[in-house]
Amino acid sequence: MRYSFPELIISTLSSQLRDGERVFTGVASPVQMMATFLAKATHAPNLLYFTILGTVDPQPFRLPYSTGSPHLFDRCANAITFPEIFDLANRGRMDVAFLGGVQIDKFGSLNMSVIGNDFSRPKVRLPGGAGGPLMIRSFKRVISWRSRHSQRCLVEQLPFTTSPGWISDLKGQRHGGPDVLVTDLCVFKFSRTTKHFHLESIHPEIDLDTVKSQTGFLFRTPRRQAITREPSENELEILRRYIDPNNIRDDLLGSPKVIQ
Amino acid sequence: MRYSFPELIISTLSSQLRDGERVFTGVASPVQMMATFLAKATHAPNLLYFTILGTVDPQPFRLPYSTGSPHLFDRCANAITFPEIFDLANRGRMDVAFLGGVQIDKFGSLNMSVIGNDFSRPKVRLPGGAGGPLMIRSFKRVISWRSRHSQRCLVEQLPFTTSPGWISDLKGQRHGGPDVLVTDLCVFKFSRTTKHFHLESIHPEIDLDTVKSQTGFLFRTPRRQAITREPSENELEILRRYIDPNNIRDDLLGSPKVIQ
Amino acid sequence: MPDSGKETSLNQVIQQLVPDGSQVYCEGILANRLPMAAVHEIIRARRRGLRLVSAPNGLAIDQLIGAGCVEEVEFYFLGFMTNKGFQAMRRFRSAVEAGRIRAKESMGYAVCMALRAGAYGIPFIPIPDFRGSDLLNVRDDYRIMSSPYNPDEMTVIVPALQPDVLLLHAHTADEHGNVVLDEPWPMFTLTTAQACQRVLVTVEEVVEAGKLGSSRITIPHFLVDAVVKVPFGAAPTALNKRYEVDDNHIAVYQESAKTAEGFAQYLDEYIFGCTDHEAFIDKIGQPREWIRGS
Amino acid sequence: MPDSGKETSLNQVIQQLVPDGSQVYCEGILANRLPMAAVHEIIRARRRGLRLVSAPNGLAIDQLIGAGCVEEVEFYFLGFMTNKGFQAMRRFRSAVEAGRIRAKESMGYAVCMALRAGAYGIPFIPIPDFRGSDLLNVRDDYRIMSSPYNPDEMTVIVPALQPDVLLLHAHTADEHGNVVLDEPWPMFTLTTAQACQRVLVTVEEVVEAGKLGSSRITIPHFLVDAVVKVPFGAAPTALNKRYEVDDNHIAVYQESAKTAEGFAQYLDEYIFGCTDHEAFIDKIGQPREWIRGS
Repeated sequence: MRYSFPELIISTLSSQLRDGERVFTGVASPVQMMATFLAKATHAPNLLYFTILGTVDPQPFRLPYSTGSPHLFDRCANAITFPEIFDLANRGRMDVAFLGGVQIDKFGSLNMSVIGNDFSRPKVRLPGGAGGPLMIRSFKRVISWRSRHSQRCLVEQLPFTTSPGWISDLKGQRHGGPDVLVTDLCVFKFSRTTKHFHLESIHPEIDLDTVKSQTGFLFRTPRRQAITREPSENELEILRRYIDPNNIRDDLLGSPKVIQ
Repeated sequence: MRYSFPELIISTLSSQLRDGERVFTGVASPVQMMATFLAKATHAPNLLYFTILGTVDPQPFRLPYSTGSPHLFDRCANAITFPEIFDLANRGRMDVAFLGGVQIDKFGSLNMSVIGNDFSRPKVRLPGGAGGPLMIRSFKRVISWRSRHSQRCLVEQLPFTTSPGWISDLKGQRHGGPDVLVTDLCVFKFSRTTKHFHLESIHPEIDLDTVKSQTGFLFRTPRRQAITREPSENELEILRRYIDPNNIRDDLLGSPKVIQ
Repeated sequence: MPDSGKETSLNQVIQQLVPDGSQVYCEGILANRLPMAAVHEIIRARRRGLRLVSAPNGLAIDQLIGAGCVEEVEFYFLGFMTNKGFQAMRRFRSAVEAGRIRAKESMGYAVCMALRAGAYGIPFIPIPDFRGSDLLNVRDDYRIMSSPYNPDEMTVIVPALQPDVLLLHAHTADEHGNVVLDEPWPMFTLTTAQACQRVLVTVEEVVEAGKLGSSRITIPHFLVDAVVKVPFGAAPTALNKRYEVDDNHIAVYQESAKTAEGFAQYLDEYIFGCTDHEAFIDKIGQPREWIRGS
Repeated sequence: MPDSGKETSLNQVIQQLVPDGSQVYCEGILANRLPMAAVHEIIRARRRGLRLVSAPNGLAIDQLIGAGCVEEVEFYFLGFMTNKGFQAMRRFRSAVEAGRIRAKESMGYAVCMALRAGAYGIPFIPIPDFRGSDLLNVRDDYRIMSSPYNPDEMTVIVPALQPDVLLLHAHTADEHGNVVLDEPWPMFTLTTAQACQRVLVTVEEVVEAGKLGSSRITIPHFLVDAVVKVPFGAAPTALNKRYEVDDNHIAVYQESAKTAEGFAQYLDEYIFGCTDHEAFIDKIGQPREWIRGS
């Protein structure tokens, strides 16, 4: 079955979620929201979804562009407040956070703050790390999504660490960081034992050299290269018909390149 | 006009409250509740009344015996939670707390915990000081009411201080304690400058020697002894007709001795 | 926990969620919405070594102590008013005076703040200075610390409370376990539910999903471990808008509780003598319906 | 403040409650119920030296910064999504990159907990360890401290926030000043109202006392200093159940905000060029009515 690149990304993110997990999406995360809706509608019916507005298991009548849209209140199981999501995580009650970074380094640390050496007068002022610096370790798992995989984004070392990844130079500290990093080229997984990213799969029609040349850090590659699983017919049907009938996904994820 | 002893006590407590003040009554404080209702219905219409349930300005259809009765929700301006009353006081936003003590000493310290030397195995286990230890200093003013004025209750020094009064041996500490102590014999006021109670007024038909012999600490007396102000006709009418038509006050305050 | 598992028998739930030695937080205040059905069931299950954390809800605490279920109680006020006057908690008092239980007296705000800290998942919280109180001499877990931002501002540091289980009686739940406590401002009940590791709720009625109407949910389903329907589950205490306090039965209890023998008789007659709360209600009579007044 | 004084003109209220140099907390999140009418009035009043504390509500912050009202902003995320994609906050970015304002970056939970501490009247509050973040290197007011109860448990100590004034846009108020924010879980808004020293609320409508119906009051009257009726007071952002976000006008703003000159033109046309919010709404057109969907 034919599918588009946005459909592949949403399906890939969705497949990272497990049934029964409590999942949080933050600010400006509509792709992650669609992936969460897709997981809940397919393999993870008991997933519990928390948005940044505090709505739990929202079922909006129309899919909003914003994860902060008040339409996420339209129909929902119940609700809670923003700090209470952190509270839950602090008490070990939250599973998955989607956290993004404008830059990501080899330990999975995220930069959402500044580019440049002078924090008080940076070359580029980024939007800020929201709840990331704590969520990256208070949630059991973190999944990152990065469009535009490039050496500028995936770097050896960050100029500024907003949310620390799997660095291990602080004694007595809990660790945190992304377990999964999905980009527009591939899927990386982080090994908590080796403290390295390894390539889990490459998206269809992408080759390994492209991934290597676009990545600013070294990563391990398996002996036999896997291709990212394609969206199933059922996933595509649900995504197209029920979750995103107005095709917001193409607006959000750029050119709707069709993959055979 | 004839009035009863309970009416005198309620009127006396009421007269201590000022218009516009924010007043809190705690557990087991129905007399203080009636006094607060009376003040609001007479000289203090803009008084804001907070109960331990968190109801603000309740207007129960029938006067309950308990300051924790859910009938205080029946009609009220709005509500807040128990800890939020402390929060308000911490931020300097509460005026008057009524706080009681099974024993009270010359500095206005209150004992609601134990009688006897061994805290873990006391001679008498009292109910506990509720929020007193903090409220006694986080509220701007504290008013105490003690029935059965006696040397056992009003003592020179407490065996156990639950809520500290106007003691001053701790540096850098805010001070607190009752400004007013109303008993079934008299009204004491505490001077924050001299750090002593003085006799403000004696209730009608009580003499100074009785007060002295029943009080376990020394107090100052004025040159000309004042008599506690009698309830006004208006107060009696409002109390009898609107606040307490079923005469709960006599149940609570013992023998309804009539005073000429 | 699957939704369907949340509604079950009170006895089973107590067996599962309240093992011996549990730290139990008891909701309700004075003679208002105490979780009496759950308390009686704990007594019937002959639980031992419980550590109670209490709001000012003496009646529940007094019965659990009298029945020998308790080894420690953290409290700040135990007693209440009825139309018979002030009610002292006699089994509590007797057990403490005899040294049979540890009485950890605290201060109301300290307990509330410790629960807030527990709900937030932080290990401690500062509260304003209340030095001068001898409570600070008997609570060696409370520490004095100055503010890092102002050395002259002293605070009392209180450790977080995360009791093992919350006992709450509320009005309604839906079949998913969303709970509605029909009072105008029940938010602190949510905080206690967040602080406690398990949440056990008895309710007057359970409705279908989506049938809670316009009521705002007090505790969302994902915080609730068990819901059990127990009509009049707060009796002989009151429930807002549902039923009145039974001052007469409380007087019967208070008279019994004057002596260990009297209490034992009460226990035999009203708790062990009743198979469940329904039998208890049959015995004492249904509470008077709520009267909103004229 | 007497009840009758609570409803007055927005201009008067800004003059009284928001002097130059105030620390202002701005409610609203992303493009949802930002207090845009109050923000525009602050710009018209040419306030200077404001210190902003912000939720992730970039549009309000960006305009205040662009208009030169701001000397410092404490924030943790500024930007949002519309149907035109991610919206970066350009006047904010430009001002920080030029060193014109202090950008105190924080972490979402740290700000929330600082507000909780402010609401409780305690000077500081611990939050879980997030060492490893360089934010701790640029925030010298955040301190590392181990728990007094477990030396291995590290916490980050955050000072309380008690901003001078809260700006909030809500649905309804009654004539006493009780405020209803018609969202399913608005409790944190109450916490921020408690943390702030003054509370300024714009609302869609003001009703008589007793006419709030079954809505639960979000902020009780005794915490509210001023209520001003401003229909569409959140536009061009959305208000739950009332009106939709105006993505087109936001696109006009974002295009203008690319340059200082473009922003100055926007300011002249849409803010200084409108005497008040009613004129602004006349100019941009009423927001689309809320559509609950199929």
